[in-house]
Amino acid sequence: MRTAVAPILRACDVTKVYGGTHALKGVDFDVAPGRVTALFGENGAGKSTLMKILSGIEHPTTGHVELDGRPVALVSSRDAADQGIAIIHQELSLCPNLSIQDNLFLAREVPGGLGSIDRRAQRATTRAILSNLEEDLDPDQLVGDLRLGQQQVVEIARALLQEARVLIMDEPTSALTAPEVEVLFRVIRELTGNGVAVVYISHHLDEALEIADDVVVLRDGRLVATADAAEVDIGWIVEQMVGRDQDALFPHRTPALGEELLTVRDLVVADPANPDRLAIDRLSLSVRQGEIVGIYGLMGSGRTELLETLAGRVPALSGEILLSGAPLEDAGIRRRIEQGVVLVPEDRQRDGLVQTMSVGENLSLASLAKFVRRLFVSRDRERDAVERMISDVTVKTDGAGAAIGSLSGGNQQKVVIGKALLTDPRVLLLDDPSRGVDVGAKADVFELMAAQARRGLAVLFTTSDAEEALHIPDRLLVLVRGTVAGEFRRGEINREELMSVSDGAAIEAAGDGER
Amino acid sequence: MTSPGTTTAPRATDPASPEKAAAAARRLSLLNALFELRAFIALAVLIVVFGLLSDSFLTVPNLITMTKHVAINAVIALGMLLVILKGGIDLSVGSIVGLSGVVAGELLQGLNLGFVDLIAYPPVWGVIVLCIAVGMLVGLVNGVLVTRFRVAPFIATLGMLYVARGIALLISGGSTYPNLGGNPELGNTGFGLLGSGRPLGLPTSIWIMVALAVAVMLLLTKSPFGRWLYATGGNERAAELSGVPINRVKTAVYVISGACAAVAGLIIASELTSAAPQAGETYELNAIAAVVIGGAALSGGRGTVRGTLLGAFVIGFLADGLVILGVSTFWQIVIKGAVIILAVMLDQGQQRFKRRGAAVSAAAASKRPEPAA
Amino acid sequence: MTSPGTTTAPRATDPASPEKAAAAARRLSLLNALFELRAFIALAVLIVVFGLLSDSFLTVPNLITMTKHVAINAVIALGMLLVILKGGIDLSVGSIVGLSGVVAGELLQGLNLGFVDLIAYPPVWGVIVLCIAVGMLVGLVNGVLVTRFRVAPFIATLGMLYVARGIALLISGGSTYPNLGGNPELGNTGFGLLGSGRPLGLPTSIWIMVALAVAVMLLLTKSPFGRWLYATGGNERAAELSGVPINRVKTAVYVISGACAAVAGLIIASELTSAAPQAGETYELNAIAAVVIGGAALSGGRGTVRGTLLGAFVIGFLADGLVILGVSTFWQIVIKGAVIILAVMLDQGQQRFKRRGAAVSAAAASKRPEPAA
Amino acid sequence: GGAADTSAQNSPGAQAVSASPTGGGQAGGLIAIITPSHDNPFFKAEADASKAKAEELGYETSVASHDDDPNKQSELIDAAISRQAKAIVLDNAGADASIGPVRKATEAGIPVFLIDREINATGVAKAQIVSNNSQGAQLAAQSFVEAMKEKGNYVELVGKESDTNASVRSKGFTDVISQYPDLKLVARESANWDQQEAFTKMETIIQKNRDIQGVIAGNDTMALGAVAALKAAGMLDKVVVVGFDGSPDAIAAIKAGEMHATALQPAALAAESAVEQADAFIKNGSTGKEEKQSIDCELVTKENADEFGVFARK
Ligand SMILES: Nc1ncnc2c1ncn2[C@@H]1O[C@H](COP(=O)(O)OP(=O)(O)OP(=O)(O)O)[C@@H](O)[C@H]1O
Ligand SMILES: Nc1ncnc2c1ncn2[C@@H]1O[C@H](COP(=O)(O)OP(=O)(O)OP(=O)(O)O)[C@@H](O)[C@H]1O
Ligand SMILES: [Mg+2]
Ligand SMILES: [Mg+2]
Repeated sequence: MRTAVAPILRACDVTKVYGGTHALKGVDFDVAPGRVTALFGENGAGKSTLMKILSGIEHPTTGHVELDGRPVALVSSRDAADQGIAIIHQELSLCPNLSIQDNLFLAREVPGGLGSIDRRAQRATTRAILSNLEEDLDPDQLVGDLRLGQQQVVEIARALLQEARVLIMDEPTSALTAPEVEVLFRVIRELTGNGVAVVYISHHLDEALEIADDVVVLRDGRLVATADAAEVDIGWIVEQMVGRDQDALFPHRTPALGEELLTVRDLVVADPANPDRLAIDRLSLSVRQGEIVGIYGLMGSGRTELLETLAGRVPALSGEILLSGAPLEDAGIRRRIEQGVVLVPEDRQRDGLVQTMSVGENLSLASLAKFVRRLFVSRDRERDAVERMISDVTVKTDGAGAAIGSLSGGNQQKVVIGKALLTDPRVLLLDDPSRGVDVGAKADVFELMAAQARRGLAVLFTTSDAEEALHIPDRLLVLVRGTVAGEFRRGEINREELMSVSDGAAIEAAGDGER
Repeated sequence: MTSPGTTTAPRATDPASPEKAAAAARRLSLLNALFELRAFIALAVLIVVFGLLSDSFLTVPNLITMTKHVAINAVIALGMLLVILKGGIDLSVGSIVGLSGVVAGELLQGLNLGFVDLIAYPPVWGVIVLCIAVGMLVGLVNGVLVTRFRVAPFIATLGMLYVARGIALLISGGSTYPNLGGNPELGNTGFGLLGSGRPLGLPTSIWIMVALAVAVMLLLTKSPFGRWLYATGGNERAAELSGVPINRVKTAVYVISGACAAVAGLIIASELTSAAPQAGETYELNAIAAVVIGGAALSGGRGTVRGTLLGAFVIGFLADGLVILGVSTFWQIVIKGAVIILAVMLDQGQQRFKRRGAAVSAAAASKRPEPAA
Repeated sequence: MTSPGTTTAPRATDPASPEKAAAAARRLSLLNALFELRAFIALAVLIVVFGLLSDSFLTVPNLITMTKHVAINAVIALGMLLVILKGGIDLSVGSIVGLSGVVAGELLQGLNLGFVDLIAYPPVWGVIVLCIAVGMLVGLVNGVLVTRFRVAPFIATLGMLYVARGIALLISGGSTYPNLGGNPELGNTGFGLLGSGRPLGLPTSIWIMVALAVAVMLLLTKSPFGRWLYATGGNERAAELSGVPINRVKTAVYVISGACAAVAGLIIASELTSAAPQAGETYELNAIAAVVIGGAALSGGRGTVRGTLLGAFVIGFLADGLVILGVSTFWQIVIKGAVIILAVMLDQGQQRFKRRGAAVSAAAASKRPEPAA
Repeated sequence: GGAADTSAQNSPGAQAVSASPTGGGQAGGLIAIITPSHDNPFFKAEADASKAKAEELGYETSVASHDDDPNKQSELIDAAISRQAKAIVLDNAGADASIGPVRKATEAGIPVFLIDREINATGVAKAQIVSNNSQGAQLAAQSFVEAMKEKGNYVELVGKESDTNASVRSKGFTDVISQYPDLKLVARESANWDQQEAFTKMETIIQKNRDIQGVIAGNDTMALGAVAALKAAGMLDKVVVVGFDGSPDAIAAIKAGEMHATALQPAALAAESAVEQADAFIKNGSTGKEEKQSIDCELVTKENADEFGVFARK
């Protein structure tokens, strides 16, 4: 049951339609002062859309928004901001070519006479806010030089700067280390203490539930449940989100291990983003046929670099990579794919999909060579293979011809995996395959991985989710600053131990300012 | 991190109103079909208008003549299309036109083999091959600059625009090569046919355009290379991670573009049976305009051969038509600029309209109540 | 999309070898400093080479003259810089140069007020204001096409390149306006001063360049507009969400660019005390080259006034130097192209070198043994 | 205004070409007039003169410019052919590059009458009425030499190097000047017929060597560019500037004492006689003149400047 407090901000019977998509269908949503309202829902449930409407970025197709009980027309994000509604966007929205302070004060510059900017004042304020967030960064540093996590902190700082009455946080922690999350929660409590209303969205259900006062669940555009955070648990939330309970997520399986397929010895890789440090430092590991190996680590621990090196995108400085005993030469991605090593990248939009191409064309992109007959791609062979893959990986789509943008996050992820599988790999690398994918799609993805393992593939995947790390892999490697900090079989450790292994590292990392 | 889009238009429109949805779908696809034809429309309008204003416009000989003029720009534009599909741009084609002509001229004059003092007269086919090779070479330099040295295409090809033009002027000493007819006892005649020949009653250049168009169309729609190209233009990183040899693809398009420009240069030289070093100045702009009017996106990944050809015809027929009407040269310039802008605005309008149309129809559908899932 | 961005001061973070890393850091930051100055270097090289080859190159009067020539391109380039910072491009500036000159010519000849049949002779300042207004108008059209109608900048300004040029030719009927000196009893003299005047011993055009440079620099570094512009070029969506009026920013840069081009046109007309409609052809290319040589990224968000000025000087001094050395016109063209490419390659080289150097030092560091974590 | 415009003005009237304003005589069909870009007053004068003459003789006209692009020229000639023009008056885009197109027209039964620039072939065009460039150049050079008192340093500004007339005139200048050992060439630069470029190049040359007593330019546009530069350097009164073409602007400059002389090409005259010969040929199959006809240029100096109008004696 909700509190008696009168809501500051409310969405009344809001409907939002994009092209053919109904993002929201008649949603009533209240935001109470001094409380944290956690919003749950699968991908595409409409969380961000609802927030965009409350913060003036989008306008409801029907229905309206009330501020302090009076209907308001929020014409733009700026308009909303001026009325005391601040938002932290799900996708980072900073200017990499500007300094931290410029980003914080963008379009809110402190006038300094003669139409100039009062840099001193801005710098001071920036310092204050950052130190409150316990990030000591130079206000004049370029945002582009910050690592993802730090960028997200800047994003948060910018929202705090507005001293809003309503603060909306759409996945503010997707790139934060555990300690950074703790800091954020402290700040949030201070805010609510001062009567600020906070809306909090995260796919890390446990985390969200920890900070929440009220819980609201969306399911494909409808508001399906509201409750007091104290009265509910994760299981209940998941049920409301998908109507299936969480354990179904993790298929129980007994691996049939074959010979050792992938072997890595003393791998050293420079960090492509800032080369004066190592992303991977003398790392060794091995994966056997039919085995699923998981890599858990904090943001920036080098998981992506590791997988990208194995996939042939990033060259190794030293060390060797062997496939069933035979060393792989540094001949690039194409060759690796031919040899049977393929990567499902971390960021679908950026590295996985070609938005200008259809579902089918995306699926067959990596294995066109197979369909070539006399110089040309044989449409029939391609269609058959693609249709089969679509059903194998259970992509929900109108068919191979559909535009890739028309798929939900989960289904897009399945397409990327399908593309990899069409190359008949022997080693399947997946970088955070469940990132930003909803509970339902997650289950399918893990089932896919298990199926491939059964077929005798070696599966190596990364994750930022402790639950996954503990349940999915047969063997779990904990990565800390580019080296293996610990190796465990399934069930060997529990959540707390896992945290301590990586958090310990994280605190160090936070200490040295870079990691 | 998260993906937009969960459902396509047809699926999204809720079960409650299938017929409405279907109707909407039909309306839209109709609009599409109509708009996809916009280059057609533009062309049709031109033809009708000019046809009415001048009785000498719609005569068969005149149409053939105009098509022959279109051919040159079309040939260059087909190469440009590939570069633009990749998300690049090639400003050097105009200079390559001049250079290839000059090389042809130089070779047909006979090249002096210093050491033994006699002059070699390569056969015409040899000349043609060499000229195209020169064009490809310039293209290769463009490609290498863009891929290996990461120079922005605009700058790399801008630089080569000057370099290639300068070389053409240096080789020719600034003067024009006269009568490239060649002469019988040297066995290097027949170059003129390229321009003046009329197999099956149509000028050679038209046949070349057609052949090239077919080739490029096959390349784009049927071959793996075509798919790689669209992928590279659509999302380079994703293409790379799928094992597409993006550097080779990128280099290839510049080489092909160079070759096409060289062919255009040969056609011109052969039509005039003489080669001037300043030939082809600013042709790059016409080629780019044709490709863009044809509906391609400068950002890459979007564009077709059909569209490009139509674009070339629009520009060519416009130019010739205005001359036939005797419109002042100054007005011709203004009108050309206006048409380029309008054609592209039409494109944008189309995209916009589609979106709005869709939203509206879907909204209508969403109005009616439905049972909670 | 948040790109990794160019790493500035390298952060040594490999605990294995702090001192080694620190060393690397020093080495790199030195290289940086050196490379950031690359435009400087290019210029220095030019000056030294020409200085050695010709004794008349490094004389004060010659330096002044060359700077005067640079001024015209620099003025255009400063406007172009803003457009490029936004991630756009303006191909119409060359035509605006011609148009503004023609308008000046027309006005100084006196404009015939049809209704009352007498001819009005606006004062010189009025003429100047009107010409700049015309330039801004063309810029406004560019801006509206890009923002309202979503036409790609390349196409919109390409179209206006033709339209503006055509209009200039129509107004002037193609002929040149002679002696813009004006005449005393009409009180419209003094136009020539713009070009021939020498306040404090330096040509007016140089002062104009300096003033404009300072103004633009202040605009970019000190004013909110500057922040907005960089933000729009760096990440348009982010800027928009932060409440930056991106459409107004975008439109503004085209208007300013148009104004700068118009000023350049006035300077030229005043230097020659005559205005030709074809003035300024292909000037856009020189301006773009200057901006890019100055280290700006065509993708937007990166570029400085200092760099742009240096770029303009490199191009201008190169051209004049080659004339002084009596290098053949043809070679001048080749060399110009080569220099453009080289200057930009140097830029890329810098970025690459930094990365490799770093990786190497990191690798070196990693070799030394260390207890596993 | 301009020839081109007049035809534009009545093009709304669904009229392909402008009919004879006089209406005198039977409408004798179409005469196509093709010249380089009208943004040079010289070619505009040609176009205007021949257009006027043709319409006076009762022909329809179509005026177009090939902007010195041989390919565009050939396209314009194609257009004329497909419109069955009675004759073509052409100021061509290159002595060699134009042979093909002219032959094409002739073979299509359309007589071509060349003005201003000749082509490197005879028997193709019906007439080549060319102002005698080398004679004009020598005329100009001669008066240049006299004005220079046969000694001193001078600069030559050459036209677009890929243009025949540029070299012909340059040669004409040298033939004369080289006979006077005391005249020293300190710089020869191409300014591509362009005023701004001539201005810049001249300024730079002055920096290299202020000791200059004369400038001789391949056309008036460049000469005027040089004048502007010299004026800016305060050297104009000591430097003799001679140009070529006899453009109104140049004549004005001569009257103002800024230029010494120019060789006037009677463009209008050539254009008109080209049309007359075309008329003759159309009516009775021959021009009655031999193909190559050269019209001598006239020297314009302060003394006789008042006698000249737009590329013609008044
Ligand atoms: N936006 C960024 N800007 C600069 N450097 C970055 C950025 N993102 C990652 N890095 C660098 O890449 C290295 C690896 O980071 P990365 O995020 O790939 O690690 P990870 O373990 O894959 O974390 P995740 O997979 O969760 O992103 C880090 O050392 C970091 O310095
Ligand atoms: N700009 C857009 N154009 C078209 N459809 C959109 C757009 N933005 C969102 N949608 C659709 O609206 C629905 C809701 O999207 P939204 O981003 O709100 O979901 P979400 O709950 O935020 O998902 P996630 O948890 O992955 O962030 C999805 O089906 C999505 O595809
Ligand atoms: Mg969301
Ligand atoms: Mg990663």
